[in-house]
Amino acid sequence: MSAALILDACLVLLVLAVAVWTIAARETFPAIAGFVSYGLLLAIVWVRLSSVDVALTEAAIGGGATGVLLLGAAARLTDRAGRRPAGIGLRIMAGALCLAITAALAFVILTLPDPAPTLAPQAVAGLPATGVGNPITAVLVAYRGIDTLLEKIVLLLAVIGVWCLTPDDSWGALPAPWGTARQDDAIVLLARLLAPVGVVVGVYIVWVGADDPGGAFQGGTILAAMWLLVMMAGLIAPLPATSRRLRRVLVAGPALFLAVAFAGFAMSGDFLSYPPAYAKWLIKLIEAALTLSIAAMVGVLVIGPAVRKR
Amino acid sequence: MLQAGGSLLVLALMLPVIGILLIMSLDARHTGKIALALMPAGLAVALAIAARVWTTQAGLEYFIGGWAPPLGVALRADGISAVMLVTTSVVIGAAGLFARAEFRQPDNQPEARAPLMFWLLLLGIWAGLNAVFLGGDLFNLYVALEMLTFAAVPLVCLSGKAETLAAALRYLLFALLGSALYLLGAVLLFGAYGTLDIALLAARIAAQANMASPVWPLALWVALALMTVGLLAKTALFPLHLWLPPAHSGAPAAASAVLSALVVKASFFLIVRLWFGMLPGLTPWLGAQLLAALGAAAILFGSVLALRQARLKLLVAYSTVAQIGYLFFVFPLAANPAASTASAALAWTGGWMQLVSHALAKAAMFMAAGLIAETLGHDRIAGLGGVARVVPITVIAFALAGASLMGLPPSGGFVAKLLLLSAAVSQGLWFWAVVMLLGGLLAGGYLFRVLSPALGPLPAGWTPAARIPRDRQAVALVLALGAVLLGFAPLKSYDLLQFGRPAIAGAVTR
Amino acid sequence: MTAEQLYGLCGAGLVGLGLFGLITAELPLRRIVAFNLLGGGAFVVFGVIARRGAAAGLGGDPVPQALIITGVVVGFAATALAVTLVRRLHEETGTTKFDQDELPPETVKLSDATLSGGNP
Amino acid sequence: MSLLRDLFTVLMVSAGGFCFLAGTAGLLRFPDALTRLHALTKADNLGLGLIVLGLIAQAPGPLGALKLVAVWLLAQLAGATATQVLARAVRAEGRDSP
Repeated sequence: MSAALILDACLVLLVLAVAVWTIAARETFPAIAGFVSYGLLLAIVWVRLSSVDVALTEAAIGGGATGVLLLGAAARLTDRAGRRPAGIGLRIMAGALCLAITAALAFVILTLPDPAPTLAPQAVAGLPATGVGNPITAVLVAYRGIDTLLEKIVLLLAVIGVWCLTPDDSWGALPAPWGTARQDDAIVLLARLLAPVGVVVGVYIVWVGADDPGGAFQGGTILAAMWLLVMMAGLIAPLPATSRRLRRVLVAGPALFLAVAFAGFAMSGDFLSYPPAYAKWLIKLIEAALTLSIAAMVGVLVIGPAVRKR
Repeated sequence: MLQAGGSLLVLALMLPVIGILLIMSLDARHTGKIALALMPAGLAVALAIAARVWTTQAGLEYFIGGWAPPLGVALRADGISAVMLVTTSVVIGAAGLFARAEFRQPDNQPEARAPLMFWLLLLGIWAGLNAVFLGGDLFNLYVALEMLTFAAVPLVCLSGKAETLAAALRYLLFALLGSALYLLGAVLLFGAYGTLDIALLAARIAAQANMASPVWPLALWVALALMTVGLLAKTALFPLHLWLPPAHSGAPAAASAVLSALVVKASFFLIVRLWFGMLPGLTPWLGAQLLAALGAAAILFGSVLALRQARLKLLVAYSTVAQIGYLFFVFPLAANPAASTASAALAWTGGWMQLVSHALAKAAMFMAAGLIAETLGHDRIAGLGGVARVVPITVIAFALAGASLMGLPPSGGFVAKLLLLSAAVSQGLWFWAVVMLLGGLLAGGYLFRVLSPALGPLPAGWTPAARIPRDRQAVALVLALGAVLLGFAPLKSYDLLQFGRPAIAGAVTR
Repeated sequence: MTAEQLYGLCGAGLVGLGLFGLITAELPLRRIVAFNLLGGGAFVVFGVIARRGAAAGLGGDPVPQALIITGVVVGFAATALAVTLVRRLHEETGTTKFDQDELPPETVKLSDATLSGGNP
Repeated sequence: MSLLRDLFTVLMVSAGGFCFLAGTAGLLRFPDALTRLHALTKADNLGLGLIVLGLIAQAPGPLGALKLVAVWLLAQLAGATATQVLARAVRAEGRDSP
């Protein structure tokens, strides 16, 4: 057993231990704290699996944005688990079922075909037609661009769904928790110092994403975090669901993507195809617009809807 | 197969998406108009696709961006996709007409929440459905399923009442569990076969099955089991139906119609794609019988619970639980290795007829139930007395839709059940036939419970809680008539369902 | 045992744990957390499959890697919707618990149902 | 030369790791919230600094080294603010003494 494998084994055990804690902890808050560290540990797992792009996403979303969402909810909910958890019979049955599924999965994973099938050579071979150097970006925006386009619609529907949960009498009101947050000069200072740096980092991650790890989603999430930070500091007000400006930013990325996709019919014969001469620039343009929309979407999803006036 | 007809597929997928983007960026007073304007366009595209499938007698296929699978994503339309696309645009269009007055933005007032959300989510459901019916790639289909979930769940709690919020949350948790299991299965298939494209997977699985060595790879069966269970949770097949009745009965009537008529069918459609399309001729017989057994349990259990409901909308929702059960007879009857090709084809046609006629009938029924509840101000079955005198068209629509659900001749439901029944009898699977007959009787029972008081006298001193405009009643009536008239469709037209159909049962070399 | 197999087993274990939590947890918020664990496990399995497909000078097959990114994003959107729903439910009712197996309250007895056809 | 550089990195990173360990021990063992925060931040800032210092020796170029320093600075900033906010919250809730 090599040293690297021992380290891998330690990491796996740690991840599993944190996962057990997250499920088993009695109180919700520590369980969610466990989940945040689970997200960060997974980011390391992704680096070990040679997926730096995924690691960036996982750190930004799994540990970051999802963690903020869950912690925010846990802080507000007053529910406690009952004295007696789910019935012992149910737990035993669920446990047996889950154990069986894990065992089946483990067996399948250990007996996957060797050599493994791979699309890597084809993905690399297609790169010149797209003009980008990062094959993951090529998959996301070119080969399987339709997934990315529909995924943006999924995000948009999630935003709509979250807004839909506004009580009728509060439609058009500001989302509460960020609007009324107590001003704290430490946070104000952090926002003033960090936000400009964060914006630069976010844009940088999108820019290099064409050729190196990074991309619209990772960069967009950082921008969203900066937006949330300056709102938390009270430096700018949040935008209500009725804000036309906000809606246009939300729609800009998907709309441009769709427009370029349809233009593909005229320019190079197929929906979502790029003429090779402009491919790189078109893709950068789409990524830039998507970044803005993603930042707005993630921000809105984390802030949540306006709550009932009291 | 050509790229040429493919632009139609792209259009079918993108029309609702364009609608969402337009509504989000334009002023609120255009909301309903944009959505309603897109609906005839969508119907035209769906009909054009069906016409192409009909004339070419084969499926349409389009490689997005010109990237062929396994690297790219394919859209495909065969006979059943075409039928589902047309059904979808009819039901969505009817729901739009039905909801037009209810979800109108108030004039000269600030934008209201519910109308804006309703139209956006309705278009979201439409986009998700079309993506499911056209998708040729397992991961693309995962995204499509999520579109459907994210649009359907907020519709359930559009009113914001506490009980609908709980129903929506339960629905969401079931749906998320379903998607996670589905995704896990897709991941395993990619690991084993190196592609997510259903047609390529079918070819590779078949090639492997013809080899001597490991014929039944575990990866395939684990993946199939995970995906099927996940999709069953979304289809609400017994015993995973718990979320359906509160969710479908709590939504606004137009939304319930779409949820019950179409959304649960999308995941059923995917199960068929997997069991027949991905495993041509390899459909596991025991698994197919198990699915049918669950379907039979759903019919009996759902019908009995429908019989016991005190509220009309819940009764209609439990009837959906029961009617979904019939669909699952397709698996043993169309994949029976012992059956003749003709018998298998009968069962196949019967299953899809059941799906389409139930879609029309159930949409009509939920609309009628919604209108009855509006007139009376409640939907307690005990208090339905004489409602037929107030909204006769609505009650006629309810009765016609009910006739199709029961399987009374000459309705579409009758033809569907007859085809399934005769396939079951000819294949010697008579116990499924008995369940079907029993289900029809029980359906008669629960519909009688509604219609009998509705046709009775009005209580003295009764005043309506709301006036119901004729055009809304007409929408329900037209849908119900559609379900009935489906029974008159010329036999030749059923061939559409067979075009591009994967080789099943009789064609298997065994 | 190779590193890929090790992480593959890790993914399988996470799936089981997440599923267990999703089925047995009492509070909806905990179920949402469990759903995220489950999703994480599924993505790790996918990541292992990507890693096994390393070729053409890449550390892994870029197609599954890109799909994982899409999947993580969709999972986040699902979490956001679910959390908002839980918060609104809590705001309206003061609790987020709902009985999983409870049937809708107003049901009538079968014997009454068949008799109550007439107007009461 | 390369050996010397590697040795430096190993020493620095190990020392940094030790600081983290000490900080965590403080987090677990100290009696109340404020002292725990104190232990954690002191040890972690130093620990991260040492690790970054050790890694700078391995950085591919001046730009890489600069990025590492930026990471350290950002972590300092975030850590300092978080501690400040936490400490205020503790005081506001009146839990600053055991």
